[in-house]
Amino acid sequence: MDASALQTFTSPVILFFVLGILAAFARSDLAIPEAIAKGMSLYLMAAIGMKGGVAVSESGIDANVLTALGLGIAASFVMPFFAYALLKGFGKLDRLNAGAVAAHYGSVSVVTFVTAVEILEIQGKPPGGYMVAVMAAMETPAILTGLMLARGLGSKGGGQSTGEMLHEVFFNSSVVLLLGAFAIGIVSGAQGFAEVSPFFQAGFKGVLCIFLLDMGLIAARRIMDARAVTWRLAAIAIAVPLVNGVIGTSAAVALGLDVGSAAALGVLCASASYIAVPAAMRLALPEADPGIYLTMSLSITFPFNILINIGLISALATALTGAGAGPP
Amino acid sequence: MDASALQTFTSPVILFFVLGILAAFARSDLAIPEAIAKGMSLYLMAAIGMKGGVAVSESGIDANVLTALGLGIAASFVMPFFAYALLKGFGKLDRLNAGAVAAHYGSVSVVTFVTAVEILEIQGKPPGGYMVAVMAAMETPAILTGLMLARGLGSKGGGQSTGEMLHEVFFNSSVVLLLGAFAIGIVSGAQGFAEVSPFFQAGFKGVLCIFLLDMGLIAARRIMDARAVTWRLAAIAIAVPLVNGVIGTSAAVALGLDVGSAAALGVLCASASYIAVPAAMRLALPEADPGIYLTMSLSITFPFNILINIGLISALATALTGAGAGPP
Amino acid sequence: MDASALQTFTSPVILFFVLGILAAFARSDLAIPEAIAKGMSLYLMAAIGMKGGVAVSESGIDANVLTALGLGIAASFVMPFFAYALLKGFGKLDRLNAGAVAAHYGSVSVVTFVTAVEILEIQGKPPGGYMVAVMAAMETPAILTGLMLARGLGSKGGGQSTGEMLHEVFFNSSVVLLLGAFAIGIVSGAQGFAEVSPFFQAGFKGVLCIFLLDMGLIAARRIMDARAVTWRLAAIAIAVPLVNGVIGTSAAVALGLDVGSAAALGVLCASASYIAVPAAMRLALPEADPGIYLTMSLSITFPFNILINIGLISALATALTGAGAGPP
Amino acid sequence: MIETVIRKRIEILTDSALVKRVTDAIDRAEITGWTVTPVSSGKGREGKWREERVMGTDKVFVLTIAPQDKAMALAEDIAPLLTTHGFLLTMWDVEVIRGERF
Amino acid sequence: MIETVIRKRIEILTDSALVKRVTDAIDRAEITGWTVTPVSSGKGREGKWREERVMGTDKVFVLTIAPQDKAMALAEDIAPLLTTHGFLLTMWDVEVIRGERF
Amino acid sequence: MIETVIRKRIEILTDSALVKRVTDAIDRAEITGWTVTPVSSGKGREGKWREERVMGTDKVFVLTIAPQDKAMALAEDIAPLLTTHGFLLTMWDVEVIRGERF
Ligand SMILES: Nc1ncnc2c1ncn2[C@@H]1O[C@H](COP(=O)(O)O)[C@@H](O)[C@H]1O
Ligand SMILES: Nc1ncnc2c1ncn2[C@@H]1O[C@H](COP(=O)(O)O)[C@@H](O)[C@H]1O
Ligand SMILES: Nc1ncnc2c1ncn2[C@@H]1O[C@H](COP(=O)(O)O)[C@@H](O)[C@H]1O
Ligand code: NA
Ligand code: NA
Ligand code: NA
Repeated sequence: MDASALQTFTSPVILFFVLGILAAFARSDLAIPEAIAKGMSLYLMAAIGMKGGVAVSESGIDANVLTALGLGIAASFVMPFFAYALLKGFGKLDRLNAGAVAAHYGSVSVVTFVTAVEILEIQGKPPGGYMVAVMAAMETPAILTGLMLARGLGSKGGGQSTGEMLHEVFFNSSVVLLLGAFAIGIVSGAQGFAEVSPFFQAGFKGVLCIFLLDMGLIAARRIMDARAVTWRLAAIAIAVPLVNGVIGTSAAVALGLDVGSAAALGVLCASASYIAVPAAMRLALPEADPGIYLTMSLSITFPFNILINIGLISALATALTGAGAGPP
Repeated sequence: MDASALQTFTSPVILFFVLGILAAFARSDLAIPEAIAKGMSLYLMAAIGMKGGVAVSESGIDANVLTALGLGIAASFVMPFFAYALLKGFGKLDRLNAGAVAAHYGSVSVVTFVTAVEILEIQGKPPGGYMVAVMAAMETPAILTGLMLARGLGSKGGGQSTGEMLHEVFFNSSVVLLLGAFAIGIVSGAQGFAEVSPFFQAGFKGVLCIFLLDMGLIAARRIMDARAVTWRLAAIAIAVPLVNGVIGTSAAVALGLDVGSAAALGVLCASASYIAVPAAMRLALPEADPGIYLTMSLSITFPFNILINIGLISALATALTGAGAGPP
Repeated sequence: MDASALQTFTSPVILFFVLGILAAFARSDLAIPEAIAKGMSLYLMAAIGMKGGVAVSESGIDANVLTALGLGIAASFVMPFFAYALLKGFGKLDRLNAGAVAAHYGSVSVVTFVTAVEILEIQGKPPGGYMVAVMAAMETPAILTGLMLARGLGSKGGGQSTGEMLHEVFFNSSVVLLLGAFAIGIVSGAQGFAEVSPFFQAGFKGVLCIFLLDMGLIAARRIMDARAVTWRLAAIAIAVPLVNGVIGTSAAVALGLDVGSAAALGVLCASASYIAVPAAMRLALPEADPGIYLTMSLSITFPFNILINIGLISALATALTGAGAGPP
Repeated sequence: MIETVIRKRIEILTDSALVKRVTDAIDRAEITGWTVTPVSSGKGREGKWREERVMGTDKVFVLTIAPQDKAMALAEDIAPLLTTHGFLLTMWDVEVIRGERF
Repeated sequence: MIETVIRKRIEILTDSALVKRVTDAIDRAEITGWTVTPVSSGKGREGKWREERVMGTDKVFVLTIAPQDKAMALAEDIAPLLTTHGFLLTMWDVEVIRGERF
Repeated sequence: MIETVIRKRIEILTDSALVKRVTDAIDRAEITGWTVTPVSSGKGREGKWREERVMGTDKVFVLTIAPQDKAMALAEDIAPLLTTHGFLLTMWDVEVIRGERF
């Protein structure tokens, strides 16, 4: 890793995350009000969605966009199988919990993506704006695969009807807000965005700092209370993002994406959902244990991705594309 | 309507409102925490109040200001009579509910005004800063007329004492914050405002986007739950803002206001309160049905004004003043 | 006092505070949601901490920093003795309450400090960035002195164990956030801060306006409900900040601090905690009456400092250093 | 063993704008105190409501612990409000510790 | 003296994402209304939770006042959810004023 | 018909900074869980308070469902805090479904 990796660790965004983790471990009472945290998460999604839409309105839609979309959706469908096998075999989880956890690893984490974009931009490798749409498209397929794995094909379990379930999944607030803001970005374009950019653009990194402070607090507190997560599961929570990240990045480079977009796709593959999917699992697989899937995705994979894996994936993408040679 | 009307529909401010409406109709669970929504509404009032005050500190107070103030106050007192007649006759409401609804249409909606100012500024017809004071002055008179109509002169009904009522009305939070911030704008002037303008000015349109997203969600959800509103009432909720808008704009042009201010006064006349007046009605006319007055003002009149009527009023003001000819 | 004192009263920051006080006295229902207020207070601490850290990363650490730190810590330890004597003698409080109140006056108010920095910057006398660290260091010692005075040496009272208590005090959220953000500012430096300065820097004064609006409302409402505070205690709540401010400023000038830093240290000495210390007292001295200590520190001393004492201290520092002669 | 006494716990669902009328009634009944807790949403004869803090038509619970006689006096006092404003009042017996405070 | 009648007060602790299932059950039982109140944190067999609004796994209380028979019908109806989703249901008798509403 | 059992419901009004002491006591009493709900404002012998989250002197309710004996053990255990810190404790009998959990 080069100087830019170190630069990551002097970025306030990452440092506030570390501060949150340390404060929680020191048992400080520091806490962000829930309403504020929720508001910040909506803000981040609206802002990233709009920025992506504006970028696409500038660049237009080309073959790369479709490649990335197809790759992302396919990955989201397929990745849970690999995770499921690991979770049942090495992780010793039952079918139900293995399926629930697998869904998380096939889906994506918005905040991990947003943080990766910040880091990639600092490193001079900004991903394409269309990656936001790829992210939104990757949220859902993994949920379907995970449910199928958990319940077996055909059976319905104690949860809700499939129609209700699909509605939940396609109209859940993060998908609606991401895609809605993305569409707004496309329609209003750079000119329309200019009006609101002091809010959505200029404030973005600062809000991300405070939001990551909160996520650091929550992730660390959860692991301090955790009981359900064995060392085997902890190892999986590191191994899966590593492997998924390598596969995602390599496939993206092979299919011709630029270095930033390939890294972003790698990060999406590596990231695990801790917002949309847990909520969907409570509805569809209430018997699965949130103590397992939330702790793995939020308290282990999320910090691992933020602090280490994004840097690794970025370096990998650079190496594979040979992009590191040029000026940033 | 010209290109500028279309431009309105590519503005993120309007598009986020539409997104909110669509998300609610799609039964998405998207929701802004109440504390955040309340905070944004306070922010918008503080910001619009200050901006108005700063503008007045620059321009000074002239005859136009007094004309607009007088016209606004008179309109707020008188408009409920027209609405009341329509609501009792065509709308078939009883006296109590007709009076309560009429009060809403005589009073004003801060967010409609704020959105109109944004649109008028995009169209190159900014209203005078003093219009904020006109808005604040128009909030209250209609409440008195509406109560009188609902209860009949003299009788007091089951509500609170008139003194308590008047206190509520004159010191309700939006009047206090609008006029307070207006006064602060006047005292601190452009120089003082410069210190805080990154917060109050630069962030304004972005906050308005998110706030309108929320209003779209709330307005659409309310109409989906609505039972008390007949098609007759729905028709009135469109007709009254149309008529009030035309009358207000024409009177303002006739009395010599500039195109932007005349349009703004028309919008104030057309707008219906859904913050200050509902709260006052719960106190003073608890027997009136919020299902009627909130649904009409918030779910029908408000979107109609935002999406259509502001554009019509702006075009009317331009036509009447002949301002459209010159460069914006 | 010169023109700059008047300038203070045309600053929106101060005017919003006055608006809050007036609105509360007029019994308006204006109120900021608690979650928003809490969020703003965290924002202000993160921002002031970071700004201080960045300033120190530029200027480095010299003898002045150590002088100021030493002076601040000593003052925080010692000041409660003076306040305690006054509170027991003239104020007629019992030992328990006198100790609890004294702790507040030895500790500091973050918002008073932040407001003072804004005013000093307007007046062209910015304090050194390291003063943030001094502030954080001054929060705690006074709590220890106050407890000792209240309980007598050795005894433990009905509260918690001393270990638990010390943990609370050193890891309370404001200390952690201030020092954490300070450290982040040092590590990320001016370059790292540039990324997030639109959020932490540009928005700062505006947030401070709304926060002070809220503090004005809360301070005035509390005094309207107050019963436990006699005129003697009210007099002490004015006298102590006056005296502490003069002593603190003089000592700082004598020890060679620049005019801005000396004034800031004076303000820290003059200010009384109403966040960290009340919370600590509820834990450690639950029998003490919050009606006394919160009303004194929040409703009397805080407004007195904001509206009058900061101006006096600034003038004193200028006079003592002879800094007023040169260009700001 | 610790001693408990029986008191009435009264909970009143009210518009947040009208809290003061309820707490004034509690004060008039010479009850020692009250506590307000937030409410998110609801449904009644007048349909659903939610997220109405912006509109100022949101609701809260006011709860108070009082001896039987004061509780009845309070209920009597605010009964008219129940009818005009659609408040909801429930009350039941609870055991409290340190009953002398109530 | 003011007249009161006895009704059941039922409080159900549920995931906020599942509120609609509970209120649908209340509607099915033909109870006149319900009220939702917020919850901050908790601990159960599955460990502690708090500040989970961002994750959408937070909880709320749904409370409803109903006559005995409808209350039991409701309890019967949502008993399966109690088991699968770990809801908490408590109910007790309360006095209400204007009992004809419930 | 569905089966219910009788348990005690205990609600304790406490400073939010002191929640941990209350929940520690609940854990000591070997009760299976607890739930914390927010409080907005109140009035007691020490006057009114509200909007004190910034000052960190705000309050919350801690509620727990427990069998009679554990409930009494808990009440016994935290009685001293009630006196020193002005907590409020009420408890009453409720019917619960799936009583084996508590
Ligand atoms: N009779 C009561 N009913 C309900 N809540 C009460 C009552 N008395 C006191 N409280 C609550 O307990 C808190 C502390 O009471 P105190 O210790 O008397 O100041 C008050 O702020 C109220 O929130
Ligand atoms: N049976 C009920 N159980 C619980 N809450 C109710 C019930 N009926 C009404 N409410 C609450 O009281 C409010 C006003 O009811 P209403 O006056 O019937 O519209 C509703 O919005 C609910 O929050
Ligand atoms: N004994 C109890 N008393 C009060 N609340 C409880 C109790 N047990 C569980 N809870 C609440 O119910 C939630 C789910 O419990 P569980 O299904 O046991 O994990 C917990 O997070 C608590 O909020
Ligand atoms: Na993934
Ligand atoms: Na109007
Ligand atoms: Na001090």
